[in-house]
Amino acid sequence: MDFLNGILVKPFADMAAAPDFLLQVLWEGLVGGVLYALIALGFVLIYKSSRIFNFAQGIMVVFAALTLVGLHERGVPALFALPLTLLVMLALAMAIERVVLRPLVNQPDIILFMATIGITMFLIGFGELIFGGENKVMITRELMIPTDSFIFEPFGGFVSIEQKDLTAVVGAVFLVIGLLVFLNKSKIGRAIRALGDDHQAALSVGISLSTIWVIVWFIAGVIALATGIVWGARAGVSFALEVIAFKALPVLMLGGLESVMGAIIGGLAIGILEKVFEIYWGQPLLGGNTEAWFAYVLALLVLLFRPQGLFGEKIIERV
Amino acid sequence: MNPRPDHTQLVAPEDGIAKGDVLLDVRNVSLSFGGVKAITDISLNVLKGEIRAIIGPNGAGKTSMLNVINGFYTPQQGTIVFRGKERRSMKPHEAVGQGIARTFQNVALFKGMSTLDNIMAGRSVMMKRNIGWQMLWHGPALREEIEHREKVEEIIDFLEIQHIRRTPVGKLPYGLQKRVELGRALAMEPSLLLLDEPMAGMNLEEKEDMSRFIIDVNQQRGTTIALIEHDMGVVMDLSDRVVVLDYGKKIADGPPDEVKNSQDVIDAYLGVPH
Amino acid sequence: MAQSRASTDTFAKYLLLNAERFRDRPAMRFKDYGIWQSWTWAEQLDEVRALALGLQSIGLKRGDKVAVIGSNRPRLYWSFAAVQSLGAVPVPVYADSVAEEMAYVLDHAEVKFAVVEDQEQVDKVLSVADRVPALTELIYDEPRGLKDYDHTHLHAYQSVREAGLKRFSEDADAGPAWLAEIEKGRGDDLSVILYTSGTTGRPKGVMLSQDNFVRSAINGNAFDKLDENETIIAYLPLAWVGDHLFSYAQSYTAGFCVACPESAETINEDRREIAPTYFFAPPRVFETLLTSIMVRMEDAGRLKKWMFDHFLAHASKVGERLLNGDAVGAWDRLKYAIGEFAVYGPLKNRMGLSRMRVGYTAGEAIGPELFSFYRSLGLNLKQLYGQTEATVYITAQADGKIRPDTVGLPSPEVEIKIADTGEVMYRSPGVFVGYYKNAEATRETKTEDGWVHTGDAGFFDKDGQLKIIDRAKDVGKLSSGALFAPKYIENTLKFFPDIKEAVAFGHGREFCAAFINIDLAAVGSWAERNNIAYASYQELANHPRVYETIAAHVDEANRRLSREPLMAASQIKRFLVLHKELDADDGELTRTQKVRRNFIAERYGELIEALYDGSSEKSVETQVTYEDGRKGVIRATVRIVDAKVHDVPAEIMREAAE
Amino acid sequence: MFYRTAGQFKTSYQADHALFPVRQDAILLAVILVFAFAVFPLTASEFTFRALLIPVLIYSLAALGLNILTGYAGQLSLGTGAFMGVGAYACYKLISIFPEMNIVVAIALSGFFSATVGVIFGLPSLRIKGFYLAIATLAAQFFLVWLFQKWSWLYNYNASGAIQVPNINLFGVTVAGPRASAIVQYYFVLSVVCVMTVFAINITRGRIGRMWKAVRDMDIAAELVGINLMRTKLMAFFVSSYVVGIAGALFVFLWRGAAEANLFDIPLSFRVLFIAIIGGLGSVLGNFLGAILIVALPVIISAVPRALGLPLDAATVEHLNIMIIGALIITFLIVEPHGLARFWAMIREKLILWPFPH
Amino acid sequence: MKTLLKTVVLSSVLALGVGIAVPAAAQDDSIYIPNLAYRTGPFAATGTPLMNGQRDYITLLNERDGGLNGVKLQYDECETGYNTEKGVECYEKTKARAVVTQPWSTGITLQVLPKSNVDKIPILAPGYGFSPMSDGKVFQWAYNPPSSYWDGASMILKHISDGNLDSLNGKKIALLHLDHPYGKEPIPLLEALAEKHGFTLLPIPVGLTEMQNQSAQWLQIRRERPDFVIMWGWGAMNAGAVTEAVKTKYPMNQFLGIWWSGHDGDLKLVGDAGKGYRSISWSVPNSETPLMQDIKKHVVDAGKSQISQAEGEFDSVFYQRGLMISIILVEGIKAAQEHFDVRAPNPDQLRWGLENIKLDEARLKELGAEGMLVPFSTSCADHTGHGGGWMLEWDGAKFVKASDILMPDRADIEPLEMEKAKEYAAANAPWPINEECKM
Repeated sequence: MDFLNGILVKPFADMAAAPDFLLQVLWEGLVGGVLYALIALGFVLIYKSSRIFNFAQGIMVVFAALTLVGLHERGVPALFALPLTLLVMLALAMAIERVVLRPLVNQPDIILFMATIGITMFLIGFGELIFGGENKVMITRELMIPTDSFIFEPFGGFVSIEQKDLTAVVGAVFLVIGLLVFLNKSKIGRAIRALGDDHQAALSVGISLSTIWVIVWFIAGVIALATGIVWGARAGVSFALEVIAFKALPVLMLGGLESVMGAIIGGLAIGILEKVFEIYWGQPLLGGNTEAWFAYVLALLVLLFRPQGLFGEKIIERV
Repeated sequence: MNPRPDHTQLVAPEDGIAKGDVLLDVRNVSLSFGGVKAITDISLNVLKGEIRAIIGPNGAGKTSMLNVINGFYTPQQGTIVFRGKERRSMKPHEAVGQGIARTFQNVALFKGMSTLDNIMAGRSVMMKRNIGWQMLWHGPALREEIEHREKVEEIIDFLEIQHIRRTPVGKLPYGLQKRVELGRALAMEPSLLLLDEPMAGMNLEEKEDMSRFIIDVNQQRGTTIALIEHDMGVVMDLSDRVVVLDYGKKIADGPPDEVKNSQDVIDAYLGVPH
Repeated sequence: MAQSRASTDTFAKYLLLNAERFRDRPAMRFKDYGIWQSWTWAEQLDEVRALALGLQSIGLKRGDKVAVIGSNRPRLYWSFAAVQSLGAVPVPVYADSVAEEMAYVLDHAEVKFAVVEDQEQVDKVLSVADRVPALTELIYDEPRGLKDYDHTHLHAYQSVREAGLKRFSEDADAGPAWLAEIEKGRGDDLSVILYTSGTTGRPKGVMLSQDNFVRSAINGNAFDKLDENETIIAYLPLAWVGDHLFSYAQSYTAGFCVACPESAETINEDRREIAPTYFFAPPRVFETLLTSIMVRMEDAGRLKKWMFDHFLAHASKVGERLLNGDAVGAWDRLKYAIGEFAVYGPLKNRMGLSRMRVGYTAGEAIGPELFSFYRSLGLNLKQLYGQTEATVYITAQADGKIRPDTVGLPSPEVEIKIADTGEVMYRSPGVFVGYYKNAEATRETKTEDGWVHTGDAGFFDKDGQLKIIDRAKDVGKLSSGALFAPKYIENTLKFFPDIKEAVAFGHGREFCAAFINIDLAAVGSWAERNNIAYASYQELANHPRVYETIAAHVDEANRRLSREPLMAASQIKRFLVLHKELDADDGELTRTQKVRRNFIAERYGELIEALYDGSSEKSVETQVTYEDGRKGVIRATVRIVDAKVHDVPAEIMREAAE
Repeated sequence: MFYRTAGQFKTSYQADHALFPVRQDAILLAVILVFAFAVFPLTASEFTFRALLIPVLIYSLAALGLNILTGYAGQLSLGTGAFMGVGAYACYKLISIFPEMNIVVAIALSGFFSATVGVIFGLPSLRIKGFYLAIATLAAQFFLVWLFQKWSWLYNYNASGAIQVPNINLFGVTVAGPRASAIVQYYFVLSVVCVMTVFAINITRGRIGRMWKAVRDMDIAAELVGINLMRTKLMAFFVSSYVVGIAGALFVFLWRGAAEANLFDIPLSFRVLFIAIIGGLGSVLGNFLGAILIVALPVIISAVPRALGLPLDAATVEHLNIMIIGALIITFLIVEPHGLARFWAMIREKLILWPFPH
Repeated sequence: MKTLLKTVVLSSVLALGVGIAVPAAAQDDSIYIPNLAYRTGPFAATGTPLMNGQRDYITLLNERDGGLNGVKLQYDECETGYNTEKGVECYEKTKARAVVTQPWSTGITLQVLPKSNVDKIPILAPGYGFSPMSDGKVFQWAYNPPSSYWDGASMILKHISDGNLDSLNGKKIALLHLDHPYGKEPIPLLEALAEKHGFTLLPIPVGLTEMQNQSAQWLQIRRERPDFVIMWGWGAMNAGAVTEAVKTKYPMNQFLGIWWSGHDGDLKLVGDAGKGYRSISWSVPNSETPLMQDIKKHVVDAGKSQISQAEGEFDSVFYQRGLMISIILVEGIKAAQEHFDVRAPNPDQLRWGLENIKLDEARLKELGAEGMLVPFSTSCADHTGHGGGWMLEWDGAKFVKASDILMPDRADIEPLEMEKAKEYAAANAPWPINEECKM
């Protein structure tokens, strides 16, 4: 009875008892979700355009953030470092296209996936070699990201909203809108979207496959940089950041590998749900740390009922 | 040293149906996919020992018909009586257990495996030795493996594909792949063999070879065959009876000559609008 | 069943003997159903007995002729023994002969039974059955497709065999009666009738006795020390005397194992699996092998190609000397050993000749370079000179006394003399009984005292080895009076892998000229590498760059001819590349793939004239027969090219003068 | 060149179905086994045993297990590490509860635990395919590792949360625990790996192996030749997880001696996956080649700069090492995506065809 | 294909070369000191300054004094990346020549600890490892001076309760710890103390993958409102925790950490907001001491150090603690040299040396490191020394000493140590006990 009570009643009673805390939990979940969504977005873009499950998205986040901070450390002013980092990401995209993608075109998915793990390892080694392995501070102030926090005091408690988190959310929204506009309105964007369905159709737009890949990987790099700045502002920049790539995978499962909207909604949903679950069920009942698997188990359960994910297209088997 | 086996084992299994009796009876079957009607109220039967053709223009519902017969699709209406047993739905692998084997329009071989293994895979159902014996590769498991290998070698010999025995099927030309696929279906020792466009995409010579094999299978092994074919000419020479489908409806059924002269059939093939 | 060796004078008796002395040793292997199905001598005896009793029960009698048609399969070999055991005579017939030829042979031999391989042969025999009045029963091995045939006179081998087995098990007398039937056999009984294709006229049926084969086989075994441990692969036509001797007679007398390949396409693979210890092939086979080796090596990487060429060069330097047991320096030996590891061994392995102890080439003269090539790899390849009428053996090269340009010493028990006309004549225990139903021809060939005309011109050299120049009737003279030996010239040309066949002309002419057939495999591969597009054999043959290549070969051939005092005069002055492949179906080659020179001369008369009238091209129309028997016509404009003639090198002039 | 196949022919299906139809393969294997059983033990240092030989063998076994699932049955899994963990913890609990239990029995039994867990997490494979399934297996990965941490019964409520292997004797010889000598452990691992490998080869080349490959190559067609997809896939999960579980038990008991939950986390899974892929999916040999490359090569590479006298500090070497391994993986994938086993097959083919290029 | 072939050939050649290259034989005129260091991976940030410190002290001795009593010290790092597997590999690789093992991770320590009796190489784990290692009779080969984790926990509790643990009755203390053997290390003691003194212990684990995203943990802290948060954090976790604490507005003066959670780099992330955060430490940075001046002169300015000067690493707690760790080791070696009168003591002799370290204030002064390290001495029964520690406080820019030397409540700890040591010995039977030690 206690057990059932613990599962079914107490958590909700707790929520009702401290609504300000619930709000804080939801906000934390939302911010986490935005980051997941951003990483998942990078995955989706690359998957759509080249059928590559880009495991390196995680390290790209680290690499982008490190480059930014590293450049700044070496005396480059923040506002120069930012475009310079973008250039580095472009170079990285081109290098990956040339060295990895082109030779591996038409290989099975699993091979490409492994290759991106190879890229991950290479970038870890390379990044540590150049920037060193120690923790770095994101140049939040230099990038003119506000660091204060807003304190609201509803329901007699308080909800603290950090301005940099708010910036992250707003920034992410703009990024996503920009991306959607780009994908839907521009020629290249349409080509990228078409690429997922049919290589020929995409080629008919008149842009070579290599160019599209470079562009897509570059966009993924831009997203990675944005993620890196936001995340780095929260917890510093280090290679431990790389593991957040794993957080994006269940988001993809949930949202469907090819759906931009799926990535965003999936990301937010997982961010909020896992936080709520951890706080109200995980910590009291299961000893905590349920965030490690919650998203996966949730996604797995969803997949059992919708094997193509929430937003994926239904696959009809034919003989 | 083992004395050389002979061809005497190449016969269809006994299924309790006398030659010329109804082996398969499809009764008033309808099938639709989300509102699109693929098959509308079709009845047809296949007699034991005959070569039965199902023909029709593209999109006539031929393949759907085959898929219904071997359980891949479950029809919304109608029943299927096979070897006297009535059923509405079953899993494809159960259909195999009952003695229905088939080939596919677009070759569906196991690309990573050799010809030999592909045909051996067709006998998976008949092999029973458990994993314990398999692990040891001795005694019953080895005996069983060899026993089935002998059967498979007969099929290889029968289809004249000895020279590609060890070749991964992915590397074979299309015509040979089709032959291997036929071999795999034969390995299942079916009572009823369904062939989905066995000659699609073949050149004249390959078509002739395939026709020969189909006739030989029918005559020597006594296997009942139901085949779908787009190419009218081949079908007319090959089959005992032909049923013609168009837009999911049956428009003719009978011996080749009769069907050939049916006005509906001529219209359907010429594309007269309905 | 005990048989003393002395009284074993027929193969049926050898079968009984072997079933006892080699009971569990393999007698026959056949690649079928993916593995080498094998039979021991004891099992082979069971099989033969079953078939014999079965044949007997459908009416086979002593003295009947039985046609055997098909490829090399155990059951057909067994039918030889089964038929002979009953005192009947097998008549092997070339399986690829067209219905017309077959009708003639079957009718001429008055065959009563025919044992054939499969539906194809059944159809062929049935189609001519009305022209073969004696034929009553037809037995087939492969039942495929024959189910619905009328089986009144058609029998499945399997059912005949089963009938025989049944008789043997049910009728206690059948076995002994069969043994008694065997006992009746005598050495001078007819063993087989072999129809020789002949370069002209109708085939003649060479009658050979049991003695002919038994003694030739025993002599051959002794000469090459063959015993029951050998393995041979049977792949040459059953109707050819060589196969009958090697795969049947020698196997029965020595007790060794015969392996039958799965099919003609898999022969190379099968040979590699079996790795025969005793191997026989006409030069053409060796030539094809060499060509395919060279063609495949063309695609090798630079380093590997260099290594390959380097070691082959070394082999040609010392290989033969090593094989002949001559003294060779230690460094050369070491290098050869390395070569053996890196090149020769693997090469022999790929050819399936790793275990070859004795190998023969015969049927026609082999090019010296070709011959040396194989010997230099360490293969004990030898030349044999023989004929159907002699039950093969006339001369053979003994181990260690090998010279590429001679065919060796007289075989055991063979006497040889050179007639005044230069023609080689012989007398031996293998000399045939006569031509079947052709006493006149017998008289023409065989003298009263048993000497047989070979029809070949030749001479003994100072070592007593026989040297064959050409067919006696083909050796001619140029108008200058110089010797013209067309085959010699052709062989010189055929050394080049690009040249598959050559026909030389020059008798009574001022100079020598030649037709050349390119080798599609070799030239085609070369063309591919050089981005030369071609749609047909004809187009390729006529391609200017192909002509350039061939011209270079002809030039080199001339250089070689110029070094031979006797041949220097017959260097090729003009040549052309034929627009079609010479083909047995068109009658241009014999069934054993020898050039039918006269026929070709007739057929391509216009081209020959063009060779000599100085024109640079000539349009011709040629009739061809397709595989299915249809006829067609091909038209082509053939270009004729001049070749360079070399002076005789000075030192040879001097030598010749000495 | 070394492969001279002339004269090797088969007169029965038994011979044709032999493990090594080509004699030279058998000889090569014999040579390798002689090295493994006699030469290495005589020459290897303790470091070689513990840092190279034993881990290579154990990783090979783990990759073999994964390969059964991914390479043969076509079900991609990223959760191998966790299944190894199940084997290891199961073995630990068995030894704790029944201290008298023979270690061989304990290891063999612990495989059944991982197999059962494998089947449970394999159930989604009936509905989920390809990458979705791969990610689904990550659920197993994260959930199980979390469980290893939280369920203190698993580690006997040890304060550190780690499991520690006690000294275990087998027939009077200490085979596990701190007192076990490297050579004994090596022989133990080698024997287990050899036996498991033989079993795996036999299963994969027989009926079950064909069914797996059929499901892998085209599951619809497999179903239509009468193969029960559910049973076949679950059987693959069972066998695979069994082997992986054994590898996990060996990993902790015969090599590491102690383990904490994090050990079985995703990097281990990826490592095993790398071995299987670089080695070659659908091949038994590949697992060993892959393990040599992925496990042993880094150890060797990291020793190179010092051996060459390059003045690089350990961290730089490690950074370079990671880069090199990453680059090597990409290179191998580009040059031979089918793995080292295919590469060897090509070399073997070349040697058989030698001197011909094709 | 060709490329692959070349790769394979190249790597085999390399492999062969490595196999041939025999490690230089141990020489009498040098002492080989391997260090299982980590300058890579997620913990590199905290590892690097420590390793730099250790390295630089050895360099100083070699440069300034020409070694130790005339014997060169050969310092060698083997990179582990804080990965237990790599650590064991390093251990195996170095143990043939090593006189000491410095495992540098509680995980690796636990792995090599059971082997110590077999391989007979002393393990030196200053301020980390398994707290019961303090019992020298059971753990003959393991040393964790000058204070164990349990000492640390005890000192923190003493500090926050102003010396009276009973005053914590009814309070709630959260232990925010890395979910790793290291992080779990203080739990047994804290649980025992909680029971004894009536406070509530709330362990909050942080998974390795969550180090940088501790919002769930800090939401829990916010909900539970513990009176104190004690942190057993490492690497990126420290920075994450401090950031979250600031965000959650958790009072910094109720937030304390173990010595590994007192890294300048972590606190710099929050700067002023972290003011008031305290960390117990058995070492204090003091860049003005003669030792530091020597280091600066002989090592740093001579360009022989790897520290990055821009970040103020020289003045940091961790760098200078690294130096102290090497001092402890060198003192042990020196003791062995003098006692056995050998130039290069073997592992067994060093074991004696490490049991007989006497780092009192006088000796520290002699070394020019007065006040940088708590004075302590070891014995055969006491492998820790239990020198206590200072409380350091973050003043917004650096850590400053905020207390006198605190001493742990040994009476609470010792029985537990004995018990756990006994359990350990039982679980790893046969496990030899040092019967000779009569203390």
